[in-house]
Amino acid sequence: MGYFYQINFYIFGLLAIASALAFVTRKSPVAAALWLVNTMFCLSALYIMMDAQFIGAIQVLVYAGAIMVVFLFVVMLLNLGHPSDIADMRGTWGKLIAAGIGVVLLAQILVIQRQRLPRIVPDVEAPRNVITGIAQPLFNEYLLAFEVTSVLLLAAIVGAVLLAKRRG
Amino acid sequence: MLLQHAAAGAAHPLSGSTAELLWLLPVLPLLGFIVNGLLSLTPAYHAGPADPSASPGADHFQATGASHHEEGEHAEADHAPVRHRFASIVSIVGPLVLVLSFALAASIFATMLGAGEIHTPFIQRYFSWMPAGDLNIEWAYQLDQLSVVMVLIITGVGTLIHIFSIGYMREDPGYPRYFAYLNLFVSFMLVLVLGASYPVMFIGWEGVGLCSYLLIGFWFSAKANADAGKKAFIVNRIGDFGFLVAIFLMYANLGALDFAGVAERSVQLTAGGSLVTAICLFLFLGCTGKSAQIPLYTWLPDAMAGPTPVSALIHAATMVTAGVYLVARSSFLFSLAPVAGLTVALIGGMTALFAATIGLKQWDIKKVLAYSTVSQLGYMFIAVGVGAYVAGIFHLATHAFFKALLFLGSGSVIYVMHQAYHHTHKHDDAQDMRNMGGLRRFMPVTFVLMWIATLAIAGIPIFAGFFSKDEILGAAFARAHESTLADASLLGVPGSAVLYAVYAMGLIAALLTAIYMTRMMLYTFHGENRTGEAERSHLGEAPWVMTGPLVVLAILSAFGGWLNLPAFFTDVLPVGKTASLDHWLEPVVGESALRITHGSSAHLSASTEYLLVGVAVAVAVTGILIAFARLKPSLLGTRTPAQSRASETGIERILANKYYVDEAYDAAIVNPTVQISRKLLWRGVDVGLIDGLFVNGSAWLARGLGLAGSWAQSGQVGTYAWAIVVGVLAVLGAFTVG
Amino acid sequence: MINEALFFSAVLFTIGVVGVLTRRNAIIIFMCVELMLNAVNLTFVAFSKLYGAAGQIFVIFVMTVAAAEAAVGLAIIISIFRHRETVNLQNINLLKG
Amino acid sequence: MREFLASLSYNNWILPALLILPLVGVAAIYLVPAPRHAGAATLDDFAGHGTARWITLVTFVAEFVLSLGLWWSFESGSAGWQAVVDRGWISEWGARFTVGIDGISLFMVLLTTLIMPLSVLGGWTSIRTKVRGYYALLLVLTTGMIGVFVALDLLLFYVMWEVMLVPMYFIIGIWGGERRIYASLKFFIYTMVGSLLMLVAILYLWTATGSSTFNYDQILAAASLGDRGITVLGTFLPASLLLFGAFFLAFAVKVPMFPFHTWLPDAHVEAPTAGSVILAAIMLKMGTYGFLRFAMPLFPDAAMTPWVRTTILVLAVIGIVYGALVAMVQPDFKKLIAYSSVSHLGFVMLGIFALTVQSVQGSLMVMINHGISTGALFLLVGMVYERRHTRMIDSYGGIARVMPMFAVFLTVVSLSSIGLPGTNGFIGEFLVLIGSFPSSPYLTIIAATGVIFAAAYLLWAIQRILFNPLDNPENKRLPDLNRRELLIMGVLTVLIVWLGVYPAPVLRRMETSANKFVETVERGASVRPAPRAVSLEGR
Repeated sequence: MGYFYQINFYIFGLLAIASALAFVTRKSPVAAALWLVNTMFCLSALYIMMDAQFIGAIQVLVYAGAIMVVFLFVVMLLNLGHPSDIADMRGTWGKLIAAGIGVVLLAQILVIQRQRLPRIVPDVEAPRNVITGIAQPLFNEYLLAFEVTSVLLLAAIVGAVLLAKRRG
Repeated sequence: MLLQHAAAGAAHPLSGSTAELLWLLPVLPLLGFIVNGLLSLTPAYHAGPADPSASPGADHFQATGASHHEEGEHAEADHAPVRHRFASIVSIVGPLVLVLSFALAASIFATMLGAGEIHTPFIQRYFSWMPAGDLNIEWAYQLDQLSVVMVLIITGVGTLIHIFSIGYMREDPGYPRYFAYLNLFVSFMLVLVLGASYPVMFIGWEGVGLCSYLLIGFWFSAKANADAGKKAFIVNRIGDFGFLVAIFLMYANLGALDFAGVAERSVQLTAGGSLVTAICLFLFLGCTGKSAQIPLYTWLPDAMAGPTPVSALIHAATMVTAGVYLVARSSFLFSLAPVAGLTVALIGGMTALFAATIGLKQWDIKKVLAYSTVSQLGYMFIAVGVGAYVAGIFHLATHAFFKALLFLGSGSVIYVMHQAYHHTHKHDDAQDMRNMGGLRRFMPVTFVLMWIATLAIAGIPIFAGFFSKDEILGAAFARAHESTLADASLLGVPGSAVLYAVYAMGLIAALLTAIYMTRMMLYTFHGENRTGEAERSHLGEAPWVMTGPLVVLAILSAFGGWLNLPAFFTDVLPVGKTASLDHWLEPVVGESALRITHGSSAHLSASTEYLLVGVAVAVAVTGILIAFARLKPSLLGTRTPAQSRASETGIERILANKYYVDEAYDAAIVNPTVQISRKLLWRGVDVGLIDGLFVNGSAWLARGLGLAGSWAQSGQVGTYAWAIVVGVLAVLGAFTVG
Repeated sequence: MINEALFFSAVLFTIGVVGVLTRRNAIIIFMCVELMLNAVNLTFVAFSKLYGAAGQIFVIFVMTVAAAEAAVGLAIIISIFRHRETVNLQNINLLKG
Repeated sequence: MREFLASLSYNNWILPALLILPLVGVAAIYLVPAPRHAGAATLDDFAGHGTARWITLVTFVAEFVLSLGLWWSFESGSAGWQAVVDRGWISEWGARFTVGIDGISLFMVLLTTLIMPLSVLGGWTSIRTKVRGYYALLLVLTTGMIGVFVALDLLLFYVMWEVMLVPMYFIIGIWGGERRIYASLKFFIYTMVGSLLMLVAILYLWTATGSSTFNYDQILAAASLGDRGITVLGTFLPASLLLFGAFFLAFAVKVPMFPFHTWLPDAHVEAPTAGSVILAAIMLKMGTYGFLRFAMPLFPDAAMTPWVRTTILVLAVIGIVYGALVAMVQPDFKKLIAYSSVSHLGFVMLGIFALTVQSVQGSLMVMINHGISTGALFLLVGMVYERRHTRMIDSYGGIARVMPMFAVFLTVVSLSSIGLPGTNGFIGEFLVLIGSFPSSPYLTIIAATGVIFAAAYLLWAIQRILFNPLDNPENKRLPDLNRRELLIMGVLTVLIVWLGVYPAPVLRRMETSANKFVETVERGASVRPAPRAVSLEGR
């Protein structure tokens, strides 16, 4: 791969983490949402760099585009924009513990990664036809899963409508 | 298997004679007890209301009427001198029952004399008391030479004391209750003496302990008397514990509990072996409890809290001698255990000396006599310890005579003093010698009789005490020379050395006895009278019903020596048969006595015997002279008891306070047990450990867990998130470690 | 390449967890969950480079589930909001045992 | 007398009759219309209690008279069960209603039927509230207790064990003293924990016999559990040891043995007079009876393993000395008697585990005598409590002068309790000690010191009550015993003296069963019979 590739990958990775950090620390939900969208864009860039172009596209379309929009929509609807009066964050004591747990979690995952993974074989150039690589298995082995997700989505929609409907 | 027939009952020379009525001996006093008991209880019982929880205050205030039934307890109001309604009936029933028993005993004795040589005990079996597997204890009485001697003493002295009590206890509201207890005591004592096996003897043993408890605490509304009674019972109970363990040892190893069976099987035991010594030592522990020897004697001086005739009967003549009888009765065991014999003799000697020293400095007339009894009992145990069983029984008999006389004499003195104080409403102690003095002029008869007894106990020749005490000292000296005891050794000290020491202690004790007895006589009868002007007019001789028995006892203690005249005496003064008691008791204890003196009857050479007698007489006489010389009753003047106590110093104060033994026992044993059981056992273990920790502790634990559980379901979604994350960490942790 | 991706996803995931634990606002917690899901998707994609396209298919499924979940979650939040005037988790304890 | 009973075929209906009669009494109480006094708000308050009281008394007296027949109809020679009645009960499980008596349970039944009327008479005027419920509970309690003593079917035994437990819980809980709730709860949980373990053991035994029967004899025959067992922490625990442990716990709580005894003082102090009399006189014997009937014959090898036996013996001796010492310092007279019961029951346990004929007979005698003398002591405390409403020893003093009859009986009963020869107490203790001496000499000597402590604490107590100066004004006007109380104490004193002087008929009747018990346990445990010739230092 090119050296150029390597640099880009790092840039986008660090950007993603920075925006995630920003997202977590924002007081107002809207700012948080926007930072999350930014994180998702960086992720889609990473996907594309890892030859998952379709997933990168979908990430932007579905995730950033659809789900985050719904979030923003709800925030606006319930005009939660202004930072709420009660300190949204838990006391310093809570944060310290959470940070501690985070560090421990991170350490564990890294330790697991190092043990489990076989040595990474050098990157092999992926075949160009990107979509067929995904479509083929999607509609052969995983057809049933595909259908199930559609049913799931239907249920979610009906649920959401019912729940959010104003009582009679 | 247990109680074989010693001799075929039918063929026994005594069967068919009045001896068949053996069972009547204890039953007669028992009847007396029941009749007197009912007489004392029925007038006092007023049935309470049907519903007792109604307000107390019903008009049942018990003014008068003493009452008692069986071992019950009741008292009159503050011994107000009022004669009990049924006093006259009781004073007939009580002594009559004793007289009948005595008559029966005398007739049995006569038949035994007439029946010539009797070598086997006459055993009467009535019913099976405890049939349990192969142990079958029968309620059986055994009549042989030893028990008939004891029965005669008990019923004889008992009758005299009953007659004396009629006078002494005349005005006591608890009169029927007193006679009921006294009769019950004699009944139990007879069971003790007649019992054919150790358990039946044990019934009598604890029964007399019970009666002494009841009689010591007779005037129980005073805490001191009740305490004295309780102390006597508990100390006796410690002794009985020893007796019980001895019984268990015998049964576990010999399989028999009756005297005949144990005697027959004791042959299998190795002489001097640890088993037979253990049995004898435990038996002796029982004796120390009952006969007030060194470790367990503290109850006897306190027992003087009871009425004086009680002290005379129980704490001088009969009960306290039960220990000596027990050792004599189990002579076949003691002769096999020289070490035990040495211990008995040693403790006897030490007690004799120890008690005599305390007796020197006592001011209460009954306390002096109490310590004198402890001391004389020490002599008896020297005798039976060294194996001279006959000497022991002989001294027991003579001691019963003169000690009963001394006690009853002091009883008359106290009675007269009490009457005098009563007239003048003066509340001085009627028993304190410092308030007496010069009673010679007021009570001449009692004075003379008391001197006879004092000479007897001091051991002045021709009086009973001289013969019996000299025989004991002679026996101890002879056995120090050569006997199985001399060969054995006690705690490394050779037997002969121990016995010489015992002889020495006996001699010194004899000296002290002479001193304190004369001291008592001097302070009570000689010098001028210290009771006080007003009372003097009321001092006089006690009524004849009291002095009568004294006279009889005086005759007995004067000529008691005739029972067992030593050989050297009859050569000089051929008065009667020599050593008649020896021949009489030979079939019972002869064989074991010989076993101790290697088969030869240990006769000292005539010269040493004369030397010993001379020394003994010299000691007695010097004792009396010392007392006359040093103690001047006039010195006392009219000082009140409290003043003179302060003036004693050093050794005198220690003696007066009885070497502080009681206080030592309390501090060392009684208080620690009470404190430990209160603080450590009850509070600590029971309430604290078991209740606190386990029972309530587990309850607290359950509640705590419940609480923790409820905290988890707080409804806060946040807490659930925490829980999940912690769970994840745990799982991942397992991975990273795994 | 793959190692860095995995590292990034680990960090993102941790940030998501910390977010969930610290924030009180229901919607923000939802977003954090979304972030965690994205982190997982990143891992899937990283592995799909090694073991073939199955990873990416899985990502698609994850996304659908995320979408459904977001929809239903937000509906709940709306109904709670209408009832309690707040989305602050602190004082919503209907689940109290 | 025996032919007359045979003519009535007495043996095959008496035991069920004894069980059912009390229940008939309960029915009678609630059916017979009590006279409605004007003032009586409800039937249960004081005014209406007359009929319930009398019905209960009549039932109990009838029960006692009926059970007296057992005394003559019992052949002391035969070792097997007598008066056996065997009916179907729950056929699916193979549980049958089999009842029968032998030398051991005969006296327990007689003791129960004797004590019940006396305790009702004792508490004649002390129960004022919810009277009908109280007497109904007493009747059910009797069925439970007699059931426990006569049951030969393990399930029936367990059911009766629970039937006996519940009424006593209510009696203490409702009519008790101040801390009654705590006391009754503690009593119930203590016994419950033990008995649940026992239930598990019974069920295991049931499976061991192919889940076919609960019958005592069949289980006894099949009780060879062989090598079954589980290894725990590396050590192999044979099943019989675990089962014995379960039974031991259930009965040790009831005895009560040393560490499990703390419920007794509370239960006794808080129970009403009749309650504590029954608790002391009969219910404590359940534990020791359980050992004699179930724990030891069923698992002889477990019971006789050296370390098990020595621990139990040591616990028993600790119980004797500890009970006596702690009793000495109790300010409350009822607690003193409760701790003295711990001491007496220690003797029983010592006798049972010493395993000689004399010691087992001794234990049975102590069980009977303790029932009589401690029952009498509690009745006396009840009587004086009704007059002065306090149980503290120090608030009395010198009352012998105002209550002569009470003083007489208290002294007689105390002497019987400390085991004076000539009273019943001595027979039991003497036999236990002389019986257990060969097998464990040192322990027996320590146990014998218990005799001294017994004298110490009881004499000290009765001195502080009866003898010391009569200075407390309230004591001055205490009325003496009335006719009713005189009757009760008269009966008990006669028993005390009779059993003390002539216990032979009682001892002969229990001899064969004691023999059988010792043989079954020794054969089962293949332990050498207690060494005959032993002495402190050997020959």
